[in-house]
Amino acid sequence: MKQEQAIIREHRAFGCGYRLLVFDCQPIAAAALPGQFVHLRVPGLDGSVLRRPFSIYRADGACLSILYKQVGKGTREMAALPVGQAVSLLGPLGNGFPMPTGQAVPVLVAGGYGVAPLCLLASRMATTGILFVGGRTAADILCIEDFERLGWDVCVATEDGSLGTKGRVTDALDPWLAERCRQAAPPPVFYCCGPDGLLRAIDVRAVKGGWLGWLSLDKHMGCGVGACLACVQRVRVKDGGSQWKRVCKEGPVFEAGEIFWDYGVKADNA
Amino acid sequence: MKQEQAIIREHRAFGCGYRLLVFDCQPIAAAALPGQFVHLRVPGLDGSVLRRPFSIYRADGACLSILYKQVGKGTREMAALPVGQAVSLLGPLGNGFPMPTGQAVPVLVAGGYGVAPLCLLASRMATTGILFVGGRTAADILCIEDFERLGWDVCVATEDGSLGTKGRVTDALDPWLAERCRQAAPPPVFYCCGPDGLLRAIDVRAVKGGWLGWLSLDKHMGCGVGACLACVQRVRVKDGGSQWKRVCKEGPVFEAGEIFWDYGVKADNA
Amino acid sequence: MSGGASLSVTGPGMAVEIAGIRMRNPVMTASGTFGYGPEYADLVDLNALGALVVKGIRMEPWEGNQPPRMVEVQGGLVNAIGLQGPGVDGFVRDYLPFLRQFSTPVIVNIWGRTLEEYGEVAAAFDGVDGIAGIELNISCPNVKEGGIAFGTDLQMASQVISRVRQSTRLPLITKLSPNVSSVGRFARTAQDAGSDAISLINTLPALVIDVETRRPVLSNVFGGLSGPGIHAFAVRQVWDAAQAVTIPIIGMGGVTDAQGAIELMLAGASAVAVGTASFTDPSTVISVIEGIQAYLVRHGMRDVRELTGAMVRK
Amino acid sequence: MSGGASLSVTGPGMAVEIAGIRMRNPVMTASGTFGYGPEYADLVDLNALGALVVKGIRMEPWEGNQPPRMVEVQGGLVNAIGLQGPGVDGFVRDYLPFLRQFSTPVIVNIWGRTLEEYGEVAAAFDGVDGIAGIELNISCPNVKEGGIAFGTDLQMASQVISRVRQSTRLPLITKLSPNVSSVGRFARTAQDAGSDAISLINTLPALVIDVETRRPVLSNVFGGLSGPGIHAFAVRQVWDAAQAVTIPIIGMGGVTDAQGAIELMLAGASAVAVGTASFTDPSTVISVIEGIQAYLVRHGMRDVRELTGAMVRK
Ligand SMILES: Cc1cc2nc3c(=O)[nH]c(=O)nc-3n(C[C@H](O)[C@H](O)[C@H](O)COP(=O)(O)OP(=O)(O)OC[C@H]3O[C@@H](n4cnc5c(N)ncnc54)[C@H](O)[C@@H]3O)c2cc1C
Ligand SMILES: Cc1cc2nc3c(=O)[nH]c(=O)nc-3n(C[C@H](O)[C@H](O)[C@H](O)COP(=O)(O)OP(=O)(O)OC[C@H]3O[C@@H](n4cnc5c(N)ncnc54)[C@H](O)[C@@H]3O)c2cc1C
Ligand SMILES: Cc1cc2nc3c(=O)[nH]c(=O)nc-3n(C[C@H](O)[C@H](O)[C@H](O)COP(=O)(O)O)c2cc1C
Ligand SMILES: Cc1cc2nc3c(=O)[nH]c(=O)nc-3n(C[C@H](O)[C@H](O)[C@H](O)COP(=O)(O)O)c2cc1C
Ligand code: FES
Ligand code: FES
Repeated sequence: MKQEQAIIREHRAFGCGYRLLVFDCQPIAAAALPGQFVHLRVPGLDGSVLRRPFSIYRADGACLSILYKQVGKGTREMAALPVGQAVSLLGPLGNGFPMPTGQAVPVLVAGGYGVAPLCLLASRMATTGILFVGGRTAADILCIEDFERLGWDVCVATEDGSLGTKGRVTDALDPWLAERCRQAAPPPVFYCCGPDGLLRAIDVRAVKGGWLGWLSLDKHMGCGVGACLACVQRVRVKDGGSQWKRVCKEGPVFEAGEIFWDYGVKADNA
Repeated sequence: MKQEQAIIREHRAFGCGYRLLVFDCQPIAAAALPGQFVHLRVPGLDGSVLRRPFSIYRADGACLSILYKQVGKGTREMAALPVGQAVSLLGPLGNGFPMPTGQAVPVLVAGGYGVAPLCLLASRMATTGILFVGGRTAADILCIEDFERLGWDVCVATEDGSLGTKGRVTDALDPWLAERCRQAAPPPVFYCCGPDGLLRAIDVRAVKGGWLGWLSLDKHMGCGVGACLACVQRVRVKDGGSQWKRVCKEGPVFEAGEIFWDYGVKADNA
Repeated sequence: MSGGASLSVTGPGMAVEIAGIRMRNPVMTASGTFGYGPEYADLVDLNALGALVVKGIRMEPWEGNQPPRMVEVQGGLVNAIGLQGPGVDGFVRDYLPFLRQFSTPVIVNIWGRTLEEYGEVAAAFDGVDGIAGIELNISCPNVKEGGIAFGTDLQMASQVISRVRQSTRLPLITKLSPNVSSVGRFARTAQDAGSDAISLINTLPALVIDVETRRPVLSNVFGGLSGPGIHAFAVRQVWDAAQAVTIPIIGMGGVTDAQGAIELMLAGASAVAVGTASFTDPSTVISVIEGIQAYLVRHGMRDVRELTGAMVRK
Repeated sequence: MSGGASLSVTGPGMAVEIAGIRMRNPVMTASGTFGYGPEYADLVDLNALGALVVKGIRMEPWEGNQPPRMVEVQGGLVNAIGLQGPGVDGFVRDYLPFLRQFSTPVIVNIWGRTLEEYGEVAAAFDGVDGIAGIELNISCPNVKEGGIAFGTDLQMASQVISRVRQSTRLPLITKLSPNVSSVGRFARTAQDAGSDAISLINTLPALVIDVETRRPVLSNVFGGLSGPGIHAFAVRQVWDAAQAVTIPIIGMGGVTDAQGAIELMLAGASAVAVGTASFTDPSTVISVIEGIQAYLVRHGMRDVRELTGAMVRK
């Protein structure tokens, strides 16, 4: 984990409302593993005390990239950053995705910017696999050329049917899984990053199928390094109990089956 | 007094460490009088609640200009504003300089950015006069071509003697005044804008000579419109007493002899 | 049918009544941040405001503190104006005729250096045409009692409120000091002593030192902290007060937009005031009004009063 | 001559002694914002710190609150971590061996839900190798007394401090609640009850409401406000406390740079702590140390202790 003044080398619209930020930041780029993130101090956001976490999208040589969407004041301010500007980054943070072992076929499932860490993951895998990616319309589908270039299968689902299967990602995934089961093909290992609803859907399928799965969580963060205990997620432990884990430190990647989604939710709300 | 979203039309270094900001802002430009100022909300300065006051340097047609120096976080942030950016301005604020009447010869005395309102003043006067302007070295002397173009005499003083008289502005002014007195020339009317030390020096000379003088004060401001009572200056009133006046509203221009410089200063500090 | 149609044309109800003062909407100006009315009249339509609360007034004209009186800090500002003002007569003579031109209720913020003076000021405004109510500022030190603030001592607070209550028939809003461990007890005391409403928060005690000179920046040494940095604290104070009283609450502290105003209302306020943000942007008070209205429409609410205390506890 | 030369080489003296704890400089970490030490060890040289204050610890492990536990606001953040922690044994087992590697004094921040528990925790740390002192957090509600905070009731504050004082020979720093009208009286009470030093300010009570859902953002409903927005209030509280006591004061609240730290010292603090700013920039604590040193050189001061209480009143 390092703190670096990274210089913006490239900054542009990326399509689908996302923007690409490329930094000159050898120390973090060299250490980055897929699934890890950087904690970024938005320059000029002087009324704000917190950094903003972003998944590492690419890390080649001295360059580190992220993909981000404007959702609030920090990302709005980021959009105005000029090339050449220095930006303070902490990283690489968190634990990345474990690589698949044995015969398991990597099945990547992405929603929104969740595709960013999965790009880095695919580029670092020795094998190829398949990506399932969903969105509202064709315009929401990000980065699929990255996967195709690596020789991955890509399966798209859009809610309006403008690209790929009409429906949700799981509407594309489920028939594919059923077919593989019929063929007794090697087991899938899931890598999922996206909104909680998607993570839960994959969690359920992995646990039910007895498959391995890795889920990358999105939690609001304070320090990003494990010090403040703001980002905790309840997880199950071996003995049947549960405990807090820090998403920034023990996460953001957790194993399927581990997450205690409804911990603390009162029965009448569940 | 208006509140406008002014668009930056031009923004560049001006020399002497100053920057020129030109706005498209017809409503304020049209109403502006020399000596008035605008209260500017620095875009992006979201940790700050106060606007920043700047004298109006030019107001031609739809264009309004200011000259500013980077001194703190607001002006530092301003330096990065791109052409096309909208900036909220309140203005024109305060009372400007009264025009000279009768035979009096306008004698403008400027220190630092104090030259900015005096430029507008000179450009609006029916007569010409003389400008005394001081600085540390030749590099600190701003805007003198503006005056020369208008046919004004310009008298420079620099502390290192690199331009004009070696010494302070008053070292150039005093012999000139003495010479006029000897010649029984028409009386001067002073217009002064600069640091308190300079204002006091001119104040003393005007009062002593029995001449009219107008001094533009620089006070930290809250509202800029007379509502908060942050910017008050003690002034003498006719009956021999004194009262507060709001620099933003009844000022920034005050008459020589009016200002109670040492009001409230304990004797042992004076 | 026609009722529904007319409702959708006129939009949700924005009117509120606080302490018997009828306001066209719940958004007021905070005392000391909007002058006496004329200062912002070029920029803000005074007839659009819920109410206009003027700068603090005592019996006689008052000089206030030496400058510097204000300093910007991260997330706000610290002021020590020291309650400069024209006194009751000066206000009535110089400002009230102007204010009477508008249909917006005018609330005078009053203070005194002694119990007696508080009573006198309140009495002096009683029955004056154009005054809709009194906001009683109890955050100033009592000179007779050696400087202990009325607002941080339950018994003194009760005394001063009772005294003012006896001196006027005007609606009485007591403005509480935030510098207490249990604002609820002071709110309750204000209600018991006869206040028709309470308002909070006033500025927090603060000190800013110029490290280069090692001197305090403000000539008064100390000042009061206001602005966005204290907003989350203000929301909490309003919530605490709302648990303790049945009279309406006017919430303020760091409101910069409709969202901040709505937070205060959800926490229990029936109206809100915009203070420091008027310096940042004089149109804040208007955008807060419009923003609340838009929020009500978006959430299908028919009346702004539905917001008061409507926070849903988990 | 050689003394003068060596002084100019080594620079001004930065060491301070607080409550008998010798620190190489007066800059500490604020409890709860720097974990237990290892979290920031990659980024910050722990041997450079004046002292390391760890997150609040009670007797047993404690789960803290449900998330969400933190929300950013203008000028700061509001947190309701709820004092999650490993308990005394967990801390001694999992973190103390790591911390013993460093020469920096480690101060444990302790709390309990009852008077008795406070005493137990203090006793449990007494004599443990690697603990330089105790910071007693009295801002938590007493469960037995129905939730009244120890820190806002003079008598309860006195009781809990005395109890802890009797339970340990370690240097005792009492961390005061800022949510009182006279922090000086609490400071004095802390001194009288046997504290060796006091620290302040803790977070201010706060509430943040999500206006879209009308629910509190934090699952605990309420939280504590920290960060730059409260700094000017913190400086004032330190000044008030310094008028009331002779024991040293550790000042904190919204320090982001050396200037903010020096302000707290000029107001009366003998040391300072960096909290929220470590989240913004983990190197803040280092730049504060360096900035203080540069300030001393620039002002021709020979020792950092000259800053304490050195505000010049006009
Ligand atoms: C491990 C991780 C990886 C992420 N990777 C990416 C990425 O690759 N691309 C991308 O566009 N976004 C990513 N996000 C989400 C990103 O952090 C938020 O969109 C961003 O913080 C919003 O900041 P803001 O100031 O624009 O929003 P505001 O709503 O103004 O922010 C207010 C506060 O809420 C926090 N916040 C708001 N939304 C989120 C969110 N979804 N997750 C976490 N914190 C949030 C902010 O950090 C800030 O503290 C990631 C989040 C996490 C936790
Ligand atoms: C009537 C008037 C006209 C002015 N005209 C000009 C001009 O034409 N060109 C120019 O460069 N400057 C001018 N100034 C000064 C200018 O307002 C300050 O330089 C500017 O506010 C500094 O802002 P900052 O954020 O960079 O400094 P900071 O020191 O970070 O500001 C902190 C606070 O102090 C205030 N402040 C700091 N210095 C001054 C100052 N000298 N005067 C008033 N407030 C100050 C700021 O407004 C802000 O509220 C004028 C001031 C006044 C009162
Ligand atoms: C410059 C200034 C002057 C003030 N004067 C008064 C006053 O005269 N009487 C009063 O009760 N409150 C006064 N206040 C307090 C405000 O009315 C308000 O309670 C406080 O500023 C918090 O709101 P804000 O954060 O929106 O500014 C003043 C505040 C400021 C900033
Ligand atoms: C996330 C967080 C956790 C905290 N935990 C504790 C704690 O366990 N014990 C304690 O005494 N203070 C705790 N505090 C308060 C800080 O130590 C400090 O007093 C306060 O944050 C003000 O300083 P700051 O503005 O520099 O953050 C915590 C503060 C924050 C922001
Ligand atoms: S963000 Fe601070 S512990 Fe995870
Ligand atoms: S700046 Fe507010 S009255 Fe002058």
